[in-house]
Amino acid sequence: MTVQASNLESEHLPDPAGAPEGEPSKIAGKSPTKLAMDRFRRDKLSMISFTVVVVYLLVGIAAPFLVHFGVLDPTTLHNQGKDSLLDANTLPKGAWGGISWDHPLGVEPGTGRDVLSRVIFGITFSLSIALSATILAITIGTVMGIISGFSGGWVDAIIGRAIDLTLSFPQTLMLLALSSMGVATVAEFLPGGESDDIPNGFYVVLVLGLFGWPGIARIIRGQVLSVREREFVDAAVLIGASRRRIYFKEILPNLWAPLLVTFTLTMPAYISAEAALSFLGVGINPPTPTLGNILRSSINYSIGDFMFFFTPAFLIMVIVVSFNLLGDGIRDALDPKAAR
Amino acid sequence: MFAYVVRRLFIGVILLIVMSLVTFLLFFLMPQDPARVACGKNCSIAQIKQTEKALGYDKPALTQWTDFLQGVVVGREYPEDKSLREKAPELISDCAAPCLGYSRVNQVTVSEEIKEAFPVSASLAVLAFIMWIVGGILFGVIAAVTKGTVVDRGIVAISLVFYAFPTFFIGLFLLKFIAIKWGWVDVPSYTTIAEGGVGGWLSNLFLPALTLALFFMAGYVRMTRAFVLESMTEDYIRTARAKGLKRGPVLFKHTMRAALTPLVTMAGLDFAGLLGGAIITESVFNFNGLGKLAVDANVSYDLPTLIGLVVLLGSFVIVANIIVDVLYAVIDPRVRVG
Amino acid sequence: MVKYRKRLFAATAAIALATTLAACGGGSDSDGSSNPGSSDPGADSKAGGTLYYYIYAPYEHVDPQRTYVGVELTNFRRTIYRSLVAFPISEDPEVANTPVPDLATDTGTKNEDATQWSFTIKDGVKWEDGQPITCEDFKYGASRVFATDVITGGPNYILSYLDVPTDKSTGLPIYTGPYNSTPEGQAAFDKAITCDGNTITYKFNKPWPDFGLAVASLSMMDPYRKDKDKGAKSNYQMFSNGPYRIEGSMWNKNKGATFVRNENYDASTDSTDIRMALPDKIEFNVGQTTETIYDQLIQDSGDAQYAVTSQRVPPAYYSQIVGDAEARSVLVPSPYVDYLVPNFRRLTEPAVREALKVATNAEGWITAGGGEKAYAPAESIVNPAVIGYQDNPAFSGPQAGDPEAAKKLLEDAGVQMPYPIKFTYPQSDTADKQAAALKETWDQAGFDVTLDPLGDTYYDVVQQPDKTSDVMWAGWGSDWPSAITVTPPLFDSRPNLTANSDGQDYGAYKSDEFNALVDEAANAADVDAQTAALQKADEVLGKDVAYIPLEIAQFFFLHGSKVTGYVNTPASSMYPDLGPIGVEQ
Amino acid sequence: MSFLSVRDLRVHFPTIDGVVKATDGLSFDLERGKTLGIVGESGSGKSVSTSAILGLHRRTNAIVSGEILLDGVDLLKVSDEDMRRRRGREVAMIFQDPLSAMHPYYRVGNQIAEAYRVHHDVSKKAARARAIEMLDRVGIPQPDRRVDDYPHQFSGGMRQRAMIAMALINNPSLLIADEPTTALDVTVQAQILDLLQDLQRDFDAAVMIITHDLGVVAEMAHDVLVMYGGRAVEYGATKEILTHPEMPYTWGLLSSIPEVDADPEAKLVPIPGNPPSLLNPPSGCHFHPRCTHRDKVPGDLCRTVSPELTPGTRGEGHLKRCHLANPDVVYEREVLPEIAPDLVEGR
Repeated sequence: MTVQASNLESEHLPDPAGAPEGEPSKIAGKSPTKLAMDRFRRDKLSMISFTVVVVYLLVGIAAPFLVHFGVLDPTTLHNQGKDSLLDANTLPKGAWGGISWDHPLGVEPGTGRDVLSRVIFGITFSLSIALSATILAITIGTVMGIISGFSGGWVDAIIGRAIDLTLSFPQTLMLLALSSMGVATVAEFLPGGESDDIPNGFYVVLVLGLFGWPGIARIIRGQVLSVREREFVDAAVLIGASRRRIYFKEILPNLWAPLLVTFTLTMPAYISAEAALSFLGVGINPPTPTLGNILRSSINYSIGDFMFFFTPAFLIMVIVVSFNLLGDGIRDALDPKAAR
Repeated sequence: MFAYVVRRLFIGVILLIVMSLVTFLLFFLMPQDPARVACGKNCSIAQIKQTEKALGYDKPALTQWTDFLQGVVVGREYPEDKSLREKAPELISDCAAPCLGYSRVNQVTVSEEIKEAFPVSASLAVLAFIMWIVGGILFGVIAAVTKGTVVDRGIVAISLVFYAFPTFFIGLFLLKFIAIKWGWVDVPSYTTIAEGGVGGWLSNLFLPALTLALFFMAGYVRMTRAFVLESMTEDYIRTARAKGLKRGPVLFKHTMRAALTPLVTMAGLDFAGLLGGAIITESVFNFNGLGKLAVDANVSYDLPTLIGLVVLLGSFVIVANIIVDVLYAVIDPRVRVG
Repeated sequence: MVKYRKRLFAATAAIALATTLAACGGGSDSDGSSNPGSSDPGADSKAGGTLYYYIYAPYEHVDPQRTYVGVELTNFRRTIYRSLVAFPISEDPEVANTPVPDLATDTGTKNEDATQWSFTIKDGVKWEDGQPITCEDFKYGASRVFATDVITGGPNYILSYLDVPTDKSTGLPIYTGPYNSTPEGQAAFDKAITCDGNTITYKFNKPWPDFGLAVASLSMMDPYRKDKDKGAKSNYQMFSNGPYRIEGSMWNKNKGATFVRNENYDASTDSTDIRMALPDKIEFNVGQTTETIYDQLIQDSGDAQYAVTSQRVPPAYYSQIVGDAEARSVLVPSPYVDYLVPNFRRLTEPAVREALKVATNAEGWITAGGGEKAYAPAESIVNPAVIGYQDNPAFSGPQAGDPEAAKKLLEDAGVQMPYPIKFTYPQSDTADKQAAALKETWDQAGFDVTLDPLGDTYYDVVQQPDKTSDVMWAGWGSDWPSAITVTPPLFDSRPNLTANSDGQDYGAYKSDEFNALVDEAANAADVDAQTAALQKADEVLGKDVAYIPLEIAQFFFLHGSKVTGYVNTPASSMYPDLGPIGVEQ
Repeated sequence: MSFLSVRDLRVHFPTIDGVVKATDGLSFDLERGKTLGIVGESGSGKSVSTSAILGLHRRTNAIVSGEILLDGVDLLKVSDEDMRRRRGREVAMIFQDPLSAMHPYYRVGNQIAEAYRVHHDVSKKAARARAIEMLDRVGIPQPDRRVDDYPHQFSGGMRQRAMIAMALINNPSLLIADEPTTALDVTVQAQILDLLQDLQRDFDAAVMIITHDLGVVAEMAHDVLVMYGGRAVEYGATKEILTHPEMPYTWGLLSSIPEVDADPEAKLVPIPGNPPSLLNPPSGCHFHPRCTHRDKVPGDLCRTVSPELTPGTRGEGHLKRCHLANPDVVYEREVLPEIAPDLVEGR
């Protein structure tokens, strides 16, 4: 799960042999951001993956409303009486998992619920978890990275040890082992109403975030070390700006590029993580659908109902690939020397 | 070098001690009662108390931690309850140093559990490691030298797709279709070399190792490709070409040697992590390695086993870090350790 | 057969439902036709060969005093562990539920009020090392149950039945087992169980008319050799007195074990009614997933041809059980019942409970769980296989749920609608779908249902008095075929409800009327009087909606083509009975 | 026909932002035993041009056109394999920043010997002996011991000597030295330059020396070529160019050189502005946005019309690319008084 994030540092590639010595980015009249956006727009693969990501995000945002207004129906069963969409073995009637005009991706074995509605609603929750965990990890990582990079000395050393310590823990094992107690503990602090979706989801977010920050902190620390050598930080120190002000007002704006790339590469890792944890029984449970728990319920249907087996995994694959390509594309656009 | 390794080991030991402390605190300071969970459904309050005492959970977390550390250093005896030990010496289990604890659930020392499960995880890790390193570097180099072509894009895209499908999906897919539906290989079930010879050992490991390798390979393809491309731009590669060296030596002697360093770091840490058990793959293929042991221990709430595993896996990572740093010094003469 | 409950607690919840149900009794229509050999077990069976037994979830214990799971008890009873009496191999429930002598010369003699039982041990019965089985071995076995800090997990009925005084401070007997008892405790125990030559006598503090059934069903009263006892460390040790012994003396939790012939077993001391011991070897293969097991059984190649399993066919595989595979399948009802428990602390209004019952869509639940190959409708919490079963009139009729009628009940009761309820159940992929089916009609009836799936600590949560669940799932099977091990342990508020726990009375049901009937049954010195009292008690439960039955799990099994004498009997909790099974060579 | 004759050399890089014209129409000649200095700021296309001569742009996305005639053979037309054989043997290169130009993981001697073994079928031992000999030749003390050192164990000057040894081990006829002294301190610079001169005499090689330091040019080069924005802007004999520069950019270069022995009254005048973009170069004369003399040219000529490289007021031997009609007058009246005249004459 960490593969992508650690690639960050390494893929900042200068141009191949014999590139011009000049800095082509210094083109009069265009800001670096504008230039990056131009470059990004010209890259077909990036634009496709960007579109896919946007579609997922829009679908994720729209799903609760679509469900509310009855366009999507992830809950109604079609498994009884003469309207049943299932055969005697409780598998969908008809080929390809019971695909029909009403159910474009077929229906779920056992219940006859609409698969399309469930996966779309699942995207909402999967993306919410991945997004929250990413934001948490990036927030902790950025704060730690900035403090570490700017302070140096013993503060840097302590944060460095904390990073070592965190990285030494077997992450998946801890996530698993702490889950039953961890969820109950979270539930005590978070009055989640009747359902335990919130504690379950929050636990995953919390633990992913708490184990995910060290890599980000290292990247940010490196960036801070290079940014802090630049004049404007000296200037800020000279005019007597407070430390906190320097950290967040002066340095943060210069970190948005690496943070954006980190973000787009952490999201897919956490979408995968949600699925993997669901397989191990950690995370949000049905009836609230997530891509992970739909996939878990479908994995035994490889032969019985291939369509149902394949759909959720394919949707996870598409969004993970798209986010990764998007991350690559953004990085290349921001840093034109980076190799594709 | 020796002094450096000793110092790093020393720091590593301290890190492990802190790690075990954090683990104990995490498990015992949460507002949940592990004894209640361990005792089960029918337990009366009296029985819960008894369980607590039998498992040693009645002691403060810190005392349990120091007992644990003591056990690691000098070993210890079970059961915890002294009166029970004195009255019924036949119940005593000796747990020699380094004692990682005693599993009530399985009635063996954690070390024995690990001894049984480790070869499975290690076999899997080694084979998967070889597969993904060879595959990752090979395809990464091919992609780098064909940069921008269909071959390059194809390699990167396919490896990314394998990475992006959830591991357990890939594993199940291989199992259900390759092994069961099409019957190209037998359904894997771990066989030791002693039982099935090298051939049997390998053929049973093939699918799970492939599952892991496919997951890791994507990262290595991309990394190798990036590092090769990066080091191709180094001045010394230009020098090598300016000397009139052929492409082969330039690529394999000069470029790869430089690209190797970051790969070694990552490979070392990934391998160490995998040595500690592939939780999902072992579950999918039902291999009784450390990962499956962890899952089972979690289900039966076997805290000593879980804690022992956390510490063991942590030590793998710490040792791997030291080995990687030493390897660094071997690969890169500029690095002077110590 | 308490396995059901134990398994759900211990196994990964995701697989629990699909894997652990048990069954019972009276044969089934598909059974005889698909398995011609079963009517006369062993007719064409010969000794020899290797039988494979595929198991998914690891056995937590194989120590006789700690084993409490139906299928494990019967597997070992047929192969390794003999006891005073045993159930015979038979598909006829009446025959199957009547114990026959095993290590004892007869089925025991009891005194007038059934507070004292005596058995005489046969001559010539031996342990696997050739030493004779003595009365002291039986007494030692029973003593181990009292070491509740070491011998955990097993049934402990004798703690409350055996005539040993109780320590007021702990609530436990003053005898604390063979490892660290006080002299007073030891003396009290020595008085409760006495040996006179080969005759063992048990003294109880209340009547135990069906003690013989308990001995045959559970292995808590099995003999145990003191010199082999290493306390908790003996959990996976098996010391045989049956036709097989374990290779290597230890059961491997995650792999299983191989049983081979026990040279010191004398078949003349035994009866082929109990065990035929046909295969030369039985290999217990633990840990493959249900799906993997069925992948192999459907293919029927290699070892799988000689295999049986205690795993049910998962619904995803139903479509593959056709043709040859269908001929190798059996579908029999299990001895377990799944039911819902309304929480009486929260649903205090009888009309609300009634409405809940009326709206419950048990049919939808059954379909979502796999349909008729997975479940049959239930009309009582008592399984039909239990002696003296009768339908509970409160639960007869169609079971698809009637939201309209339920809505009317709620409206008439004048409660605020939608009425919020939380349904708590142990999480599994199947259970999630089933719960969704219940939610649909409940919601239509005017409830506002929140689903609350729980992980491995399920029972821990629903036992807590301050739980916020309004309805809970539960499953139960009798420990021996008597309703005395069904409704009293589940609904008698007196032993269950304490300050810290609701015990097994998850709904905190409290009824003096019911309790009085339980007392009547418990103090009945003969089984018929007991049964009559319990039937009345069940009607009280139905009237109060103390539970809502969901279904009787069906056992849908497949076995290899070279397996002979395959039969599912009440004695084996409707799992494959190892007594008559053999393999073709 | 000169020994090396470059005609209208263009090196263009297509990038996603457009075509970068790193070198855009470069021509010059060089004889054996002579030294050509190429001067310019970073990004003026110096290094790219020399890399093109070595054929290092082959198999990259660079588009190279024009002619590079070495001893009558057009290096742009020979096969890849032919070019590879010439590299290091006929044409050798000394790179700037020897620390990064030498492979950090291999021993110095190893790297030098490798250069020899590529072109000579000799044993490792013989190649090593040859490497030691070359190290000795370039003045490394105890060469038989230092041959087994790694580059980072050498001092900056020693590394540059080792680079020179590596370049000269095959006795090349054309030696290209890319900023050979940039990374070194002044005393070491002088030693290295002396060494280069000695060796050039011994080997009778044609030498191209690329630098942004006119001082180096003054000491080493017979001819000098000033580059700006990928083009030659002034070309002629060294003494001629340094004493009578006719292009405002060259004046800027002269005035921005700090010299320890310079007239203390002299002003150090940096050239205002940044080097031009090679992607979107300024219209007309590439230098016009930074040129302080462009108002002396009538009309909008500097902005609209690109000047040709033509002989100036001092005849065929001195080419310049500038619209100024009377650069000699401007130089003497306005520029020279600003910078001490002894800067040029003192050398």
